[in-house]
Amino acid sequence: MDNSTELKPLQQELNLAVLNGEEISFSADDLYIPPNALKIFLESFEGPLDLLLYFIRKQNLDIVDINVLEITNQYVRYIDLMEKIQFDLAGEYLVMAAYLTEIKSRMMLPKENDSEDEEEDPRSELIRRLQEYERYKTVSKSLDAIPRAGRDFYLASSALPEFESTRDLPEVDLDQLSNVFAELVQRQKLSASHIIEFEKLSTREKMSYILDLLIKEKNIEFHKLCDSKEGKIGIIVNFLALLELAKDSLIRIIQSKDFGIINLSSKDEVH
Amino acid sequence: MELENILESLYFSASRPISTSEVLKILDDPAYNLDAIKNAISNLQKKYQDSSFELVKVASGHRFRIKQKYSPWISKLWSEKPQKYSRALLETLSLIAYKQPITRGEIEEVRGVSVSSQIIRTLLDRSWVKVVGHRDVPGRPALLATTKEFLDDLNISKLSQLPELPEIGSIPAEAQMNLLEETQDNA
Amino acid sequence: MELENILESLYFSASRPISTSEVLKILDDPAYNLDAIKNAISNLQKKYQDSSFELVKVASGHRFRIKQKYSPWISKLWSEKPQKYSRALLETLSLIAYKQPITRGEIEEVRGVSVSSQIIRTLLDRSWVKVVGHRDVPGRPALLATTKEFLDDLNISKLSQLPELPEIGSIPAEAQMNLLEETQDNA
Repeated sequence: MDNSTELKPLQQELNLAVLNGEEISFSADDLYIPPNALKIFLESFEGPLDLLLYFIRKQNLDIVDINVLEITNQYVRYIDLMEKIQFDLAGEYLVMAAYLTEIKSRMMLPKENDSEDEEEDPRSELIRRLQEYERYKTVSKSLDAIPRAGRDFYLASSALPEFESTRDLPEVDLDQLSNVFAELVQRQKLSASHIIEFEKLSTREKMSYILDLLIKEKNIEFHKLCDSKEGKIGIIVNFLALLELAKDSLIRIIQSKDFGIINLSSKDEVH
Repeated sequence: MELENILESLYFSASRPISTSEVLKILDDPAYNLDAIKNAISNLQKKYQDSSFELVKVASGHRFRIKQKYSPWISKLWSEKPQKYSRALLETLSLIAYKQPITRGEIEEVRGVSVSSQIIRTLLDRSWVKVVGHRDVPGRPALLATTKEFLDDLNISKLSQLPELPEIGSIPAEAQMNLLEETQDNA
Repeated sequence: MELENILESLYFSASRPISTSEVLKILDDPAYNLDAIKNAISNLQKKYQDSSFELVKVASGHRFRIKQKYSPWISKLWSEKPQKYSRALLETLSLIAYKQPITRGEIEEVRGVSVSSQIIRTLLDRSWVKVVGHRDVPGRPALLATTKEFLDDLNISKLSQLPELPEIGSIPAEAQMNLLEETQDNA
């Protein structure tokens, strides 16, 4: 973990972010933050409750002692600033602003002197929510710190011997596969031009075939790839696959003289 | 001796934890009862004390894992860096873990922001979370709970081994500031 | 002793054979030369003589393998595998089939969530997918492609016989899998 941008919690001045190599800071009294830094500032919060918690904790206050008037003013000022620089603010921030303003106005109303109907502190719901959120926010950090398989430790397994499977493995059928793929594409909102066509797929198949062949034989001559049964189309598909592979720098193509033999070799040293 | 080897071969070949009841079913031999298996497990634990791996008990059974001190070398084998999860995902996961079963709406209520489908999908996909039913309210929202795989991945055997949820009011202010610090480092 | 443990941890975690040259690269320490590694390998071979697994040399390096005599139990273990593949596996497989050769990172990009090693391993174990090379970018990620066995199992003779991408919206509702429900089935 990189702690180079360490913050001292009780320090007056807070280094919020490093922007273009320049440290952006602001103090509790001076609310001016350069617009770009403000964006970064807000993006580092998980929503309005998180931002409010920050305001409270920055002033080293207990949640139950919050001064709603001050917090509301501070919060609303941020929201206004964000709107001014046309930062696309999540709706939740605006809802919270309205909620805070409501609490503020309820607190400013004169209290009815009716002891029978003791009205609840208008802040209590907000305080309850802040406390509740803080618990999970804190525990999520502990959860992340627990050593995790694949990140902090690894599992041990070894290769299997030959064995007879007594039961069939799960099956997959063609329609299922293409439907899953279609849904994936739909989810990604890929444009129509990404629709897989016949030619493209055969090219992809050839690409795999050539790469696989190059694992076994270090060098192949191009004409040996072509099957006379596949005809001219076959040669073209092979050639397209070759170009695709070269474009991705997955293979090396060498042709020592014009119209000479085209040699393909693997660029892969691991295998 | 032979029982230990059979157990060992099962644990190494499964690539998932195996429970003692599953072992009993596979052995299918009255000569091997639960006590014999438990005994063999404890022998295996002793046997490999000084090696790079250890037999551990997790939620869905036993498995071999490589001791954490060897992770630096192993991580070099993998070209991809392990997934680092966002604060939003971790907060969502915490709510599911500690308040399960819970609906997405209920998570949003506590967090004060909407939970993206992406986060739920990642958790379902990782098999850390599953749908265990639907709340009987309009829209019948799915009730989410954590899975055994989640506990397995954290190398614990039950939910109660998770860190304790802090009591209200017991969180020091510094802890809050540290959280913010973290986020900035990761940004 | 320590070198043996490091080697051991590498072989047990890799789920593929590892060559001595790869080991040297990972160790990256002049104290460990080729002779030291060869010596450690031969010690490991002796050390586990009487256990259920053995360190074997194959074409691309060394790996631990379960001894043949334990196959009856392992086949029983594997016969209890879940009946259905997860949504995550099917998506991964469909991406490998339609967009091969493709790296794990590229699959993750389209899916928007990470692909577990477990899924890749299942596909490799099933011989539906193989590594056909490495992309020439940092980390040299493996390029995955489908195999002949995959085509055989789907009863087609070439990839171009895979269904063309169905028009969006033309997928019958019952074929569209609701992610939430689906995951529940597989859990």
